[in-house]
Amino acid sequence: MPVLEELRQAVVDGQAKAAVARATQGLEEGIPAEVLLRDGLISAMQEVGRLFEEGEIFVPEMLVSARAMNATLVVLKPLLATEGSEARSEGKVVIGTVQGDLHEIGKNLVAIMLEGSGFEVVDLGTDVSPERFLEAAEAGADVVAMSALLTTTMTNMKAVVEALGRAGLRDKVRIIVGGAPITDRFASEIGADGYAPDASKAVRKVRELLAVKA
Amino acid sequence: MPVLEELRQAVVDGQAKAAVARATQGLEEGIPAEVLLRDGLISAMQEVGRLFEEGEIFVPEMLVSARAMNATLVVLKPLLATEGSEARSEGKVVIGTVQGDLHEIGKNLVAIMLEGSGFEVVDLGTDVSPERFLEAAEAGADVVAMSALLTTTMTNMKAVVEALGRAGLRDKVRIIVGGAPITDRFASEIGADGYAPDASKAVRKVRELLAVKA
Amino acid sequence: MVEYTRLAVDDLDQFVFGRCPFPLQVGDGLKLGDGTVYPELNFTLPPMQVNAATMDQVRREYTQMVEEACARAVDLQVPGLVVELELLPDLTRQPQWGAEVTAILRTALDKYAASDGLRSALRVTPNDNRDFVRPPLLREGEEWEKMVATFDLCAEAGADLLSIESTGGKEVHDDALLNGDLAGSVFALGVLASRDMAQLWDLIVDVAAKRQVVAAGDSACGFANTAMALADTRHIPKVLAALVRVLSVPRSLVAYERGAVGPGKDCAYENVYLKAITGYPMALEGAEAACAHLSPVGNIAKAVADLWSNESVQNIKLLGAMAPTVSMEQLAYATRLMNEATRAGQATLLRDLFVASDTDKDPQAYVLRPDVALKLGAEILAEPTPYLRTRRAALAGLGALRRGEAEGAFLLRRAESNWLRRLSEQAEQLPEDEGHFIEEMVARVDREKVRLGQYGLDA
Amino acid sequence: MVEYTRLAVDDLDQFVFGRCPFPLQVGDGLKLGDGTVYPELNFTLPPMQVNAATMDQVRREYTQMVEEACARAVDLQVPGLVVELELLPDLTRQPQWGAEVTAILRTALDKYAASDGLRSALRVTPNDNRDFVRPPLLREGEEWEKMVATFDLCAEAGADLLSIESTGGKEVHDDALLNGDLAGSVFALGVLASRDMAQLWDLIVDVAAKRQVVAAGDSACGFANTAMALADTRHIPKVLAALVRVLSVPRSLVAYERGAVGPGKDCAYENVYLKAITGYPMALEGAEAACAHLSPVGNIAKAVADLWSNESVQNIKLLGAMAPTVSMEQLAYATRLMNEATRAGQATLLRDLFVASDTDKDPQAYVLRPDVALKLGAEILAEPTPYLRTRRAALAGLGALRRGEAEGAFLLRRAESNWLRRLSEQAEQLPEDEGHFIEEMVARVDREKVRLGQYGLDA
Ligand SMILES: [Zn+2]
Ligand SMILES: [Zn+2]
Ligand SMILES: [Zn+2]
Repeated sequence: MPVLEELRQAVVDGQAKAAVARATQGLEEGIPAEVLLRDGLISAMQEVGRLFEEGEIFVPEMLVSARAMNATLVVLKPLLATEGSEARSEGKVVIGTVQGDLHEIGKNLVAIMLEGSGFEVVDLGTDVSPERFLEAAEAGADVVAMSALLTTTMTNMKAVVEALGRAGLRDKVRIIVGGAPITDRFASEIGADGYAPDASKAVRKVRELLAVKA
Repeated sequence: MPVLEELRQAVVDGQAKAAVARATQGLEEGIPAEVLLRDGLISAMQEVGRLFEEGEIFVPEMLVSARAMNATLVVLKPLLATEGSEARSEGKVVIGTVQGDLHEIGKNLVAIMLEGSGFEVVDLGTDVSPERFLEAAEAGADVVAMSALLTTTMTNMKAVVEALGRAGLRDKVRIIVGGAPITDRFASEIGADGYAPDASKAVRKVRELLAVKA
Repeated sequence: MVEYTRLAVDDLDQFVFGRCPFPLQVGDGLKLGDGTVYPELNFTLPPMQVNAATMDQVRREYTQMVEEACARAVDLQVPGLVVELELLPDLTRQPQWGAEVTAILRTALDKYAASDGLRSALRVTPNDNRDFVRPPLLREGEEWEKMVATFDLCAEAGADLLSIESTGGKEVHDDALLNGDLAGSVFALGVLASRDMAQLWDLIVDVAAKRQVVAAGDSACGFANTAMALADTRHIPKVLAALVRVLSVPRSLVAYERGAVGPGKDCAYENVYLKAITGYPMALEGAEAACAHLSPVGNIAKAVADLWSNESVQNIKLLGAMAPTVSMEQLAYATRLMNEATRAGQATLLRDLFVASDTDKDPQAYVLRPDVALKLGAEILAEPTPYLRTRRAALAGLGALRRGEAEGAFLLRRAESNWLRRLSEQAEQLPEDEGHFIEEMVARVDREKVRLGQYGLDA
Repeated sequence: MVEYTRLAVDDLDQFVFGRCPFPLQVGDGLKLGDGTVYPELNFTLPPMQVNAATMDQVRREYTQMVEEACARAVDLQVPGLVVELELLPDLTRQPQWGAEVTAILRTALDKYAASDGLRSALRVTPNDNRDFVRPPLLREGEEWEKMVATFDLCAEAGADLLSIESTGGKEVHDDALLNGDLAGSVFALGVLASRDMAQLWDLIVDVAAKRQVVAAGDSACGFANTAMALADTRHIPKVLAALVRVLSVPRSLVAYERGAVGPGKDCAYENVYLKAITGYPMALEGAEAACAHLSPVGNIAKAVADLWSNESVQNIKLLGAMAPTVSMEQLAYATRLMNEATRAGQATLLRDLFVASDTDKDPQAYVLRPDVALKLGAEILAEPTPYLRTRRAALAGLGALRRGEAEGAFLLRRAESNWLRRLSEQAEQLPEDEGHFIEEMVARVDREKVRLGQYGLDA
């Protein structure tokens, strides 16, 4: 098996040590870092995503693969052209649960899935005020993602949309929302760009929104 | 039993012939028509309303009583001072199901209960356009009452509220809405004054709204 | 015309959910009445307008509803599923829109059949728009033509079953209900509605034959469920509502006489009787349809159901999922229990628990008792015509209610007892001669509300 | 401290809905676990803010919800009713608001008791707001103080039962779940949560004693129901979620060790075990709670329920009624059926139908099987401490799941089977020595997420 394929398989299997070893070996064999990144790591994470979609693996396996990828990236990063390094990110997503809401596991899942799919994620945590969302968006974001699990906190999403509008950022970032009481219709009503009912669909939605934007 | 009490009982029992006979007798005995109206007919219909509220009788009995009252009114009306005759009406209600909606039995019930409670009712029927509601309100109404049974017709209520507004009638009439998909919240959203979940509560609500207005 | 002169099921032990004498193969290999109760899911739009400008949103809503519900049905491993599309007035008035929504559901059901082996059938129920004209025009005019076109186009677009909740006669029945007028009710159901249904169902059966789909059945919803709703709010007596249920049997039977073969419509609680009479599988609804209407028969309606329905729910979000998906799950569990009882050989025992749990609390539950339905059903069939059957339904139904009250099978408030007596007195006045009865009634109906000519009564 | 060393119910024939060894008289004369299953209704606000400006609307919403639901309960002649008020975070943070809403419900329940003889009890469940501070502060700070005040004020304002869904340890458990980390899960439940609950429940039991109300019970909702939700969307394996349910038993038992007497909280499916262990009546939820969350245990959860709940539903309009009233009706019918079975001497037969209908479709249903719960419950009690019991729950629970799979009691997809094996390997690594285990875990937990000192582990 060529080293590239071994690297890819090591990441799919979540073998961080093996992945780092194969990447190092690949570099020694003269394979460019960009190729190891693209055909080794990124390709592996796509396979992981596919396996998850098909029910062959679960989030724990995705996390192990993501850790293997990250460990390998530490080795590759210094050798990647800046450009190549940036190409690694599909976009930057600021994420958090809205003010008053502590229900974070759905939000965490979305963050995990986005990272696994190559997005840079800034996780603001729970009970995030509109001001903190705004600050993070001002520091640079393509997407702001918010979740709420309560009927009494979902209304706080609107304040974030409005704050982004007042700051003149509304054209620059896409806004996506989710959580038990949230619907498509509610998303449109508050002026968000999209809604996703679960973590996998959130990733698809973010991709879709950024494609539209681009 | 004095004739007044007999008249009252005849109306409660829905005995139209007996009621007319007792009213005629009362007039012969020199009882003023206004008294026969107030202590005979109106008092009887109040008792009918009470019996209904307590589950002792049903709508069919109310209708029979209402018919006995109406038959008696034919006798009394020519003898009533104009003022007294008008005092007979608690207010004028224009009622109908909104455009696109054929579900009328709830609306009919409200009309029956309002009439039984002394209101003048103009029943526009079913599938009533905003224009027809407006026309009827322009001809003089204290209350416009609308019903809708479908999620796809309830939105037509707003058009009526707006039409009344454009015609400058919004301050003059109270608007009340009802029907399976309707809520208090929806009533406020479209700018109606009140909502009632059933026919008895509709009468109470109309009373309440007119008291506020007065 | 099919003549029903004796019960297809007359043995109480054979009268149970999931099983009927004439199982019916429908849609994608579902065999109804062959031992399994399937969920029948119905859903409708959230508050919104339906017009050319909103049709895109309408399509999205239906797509979401059917997709999410099917996904949940697969998760819960339902043995099969019937989806019902009750077309809104606007989707019946524009037959191509109704057909389009039908096609959306068809596509989704086919997709889940292919991907997950979900077996299913699609029932389409156009709205009876004929009473948009007042008094209703039953066999002419634009509303009629559009409705006819809707049946045909929807059958072409992928419906497996055709149904309707026809309203002929309702224009007279509404007033009869509010007046507690038994003769008016009998006239509306036993004469007007029965005459209208004969013609209407000839047409539906023709369309079904042409398109090779199933002519399923009708519902006396506008009559008997209106009565149930009025009784629930204490506007009319429960005993009247219970009686109207029995009165509706001969009327709804007409669909089968003209060639319908089931499954009868969910909201037709008279299906308990129609199953015994026709032997065809029937849909029913109860506790899991509380989203659409409250009722006093939430458990007992399960007793002989072959499809178990949620009646209808808007596409709005509950905390657990969109409301149609919540209904899907509830129906899945309700039918699971019934099917488990069948598997364990305990179906009639579970049926009897369903029955006993409701029957002592309301006369409307009492008339749905399987034993009561078998008895009254046989009495009804002993008469030859819809009118005479409806008259018999009144006499026998009131007899059963009086016996039930006397035996303490249910308790009645005093006001209810009074009405049971008054209705019995009214029933005694119903003439045996249909001609005389029609003459009497024609003389007193409000001609501003009904066109008797449409029923062949004026000419 | 109450020591539970053997099952209060060890005979499968005695382990059934509506009946428990220690019936509990609560509220207005309701005797729980004495032969009747009662509905427990919960409801919450529609989409809206809660603040000083909206409190009037909040009051109107709760008034409407309780009034309409009680009216329907009377119509349907329920034998009794428990209403649960799960306080929203904002209504816990302002204890006087929580008390005000409690008083609104109290007044309505008293009114219906007086006017219609509706027997009822009111459960109030403050929100565990302690993790608004990150890492959570468990025994100090404003959130803690407000929460304590809420218990007291609500008990004073008319609560009959006090509950909570406490979250101590969840800050570690969430990550454990997503990583499929059994040791992390055992540490969170068997060490952290159990330690937190011991202190928290001492306090709740004190408040209850002072106010003469009932300290009811806790729920591992944030642990095991989170796992169920993640499994439902296929984010984690179902076998893991099934196992976490069993792991949560020793943790939730702590409430009873400290003096709680039931009825346990509706969403605690571990109540199946806790009923066997404590002999107290328990609330459960399933099909009729689909409005709040979908689940694979809709029927089986009824098997040993003493209260049957809808979990929660917003005050929004469905076609039939406001959603809480719809839930009221559905619970009324569900409990009617169970009570009818009891009356007919068929309770265990109906229980077995509930069980059989779900148990072969999901390992999460399998671990709720009454016979499985009795067996595993006994094994858990054989150990002396929460940690050792949780470890035993892991070993015995996985053993039961492996046997179940081997016997074909349920089918697992390959990915699930793999996880069953992997979890079994992880379980073998759990040390018998609690000190060693804590040492190991303390070394590897993320100190940015948890304050170990709050659990007495750092000092
Ligand atoms: Zn219907
Ligand atoms: Zn919970
Ligand atoms: Zn709960």
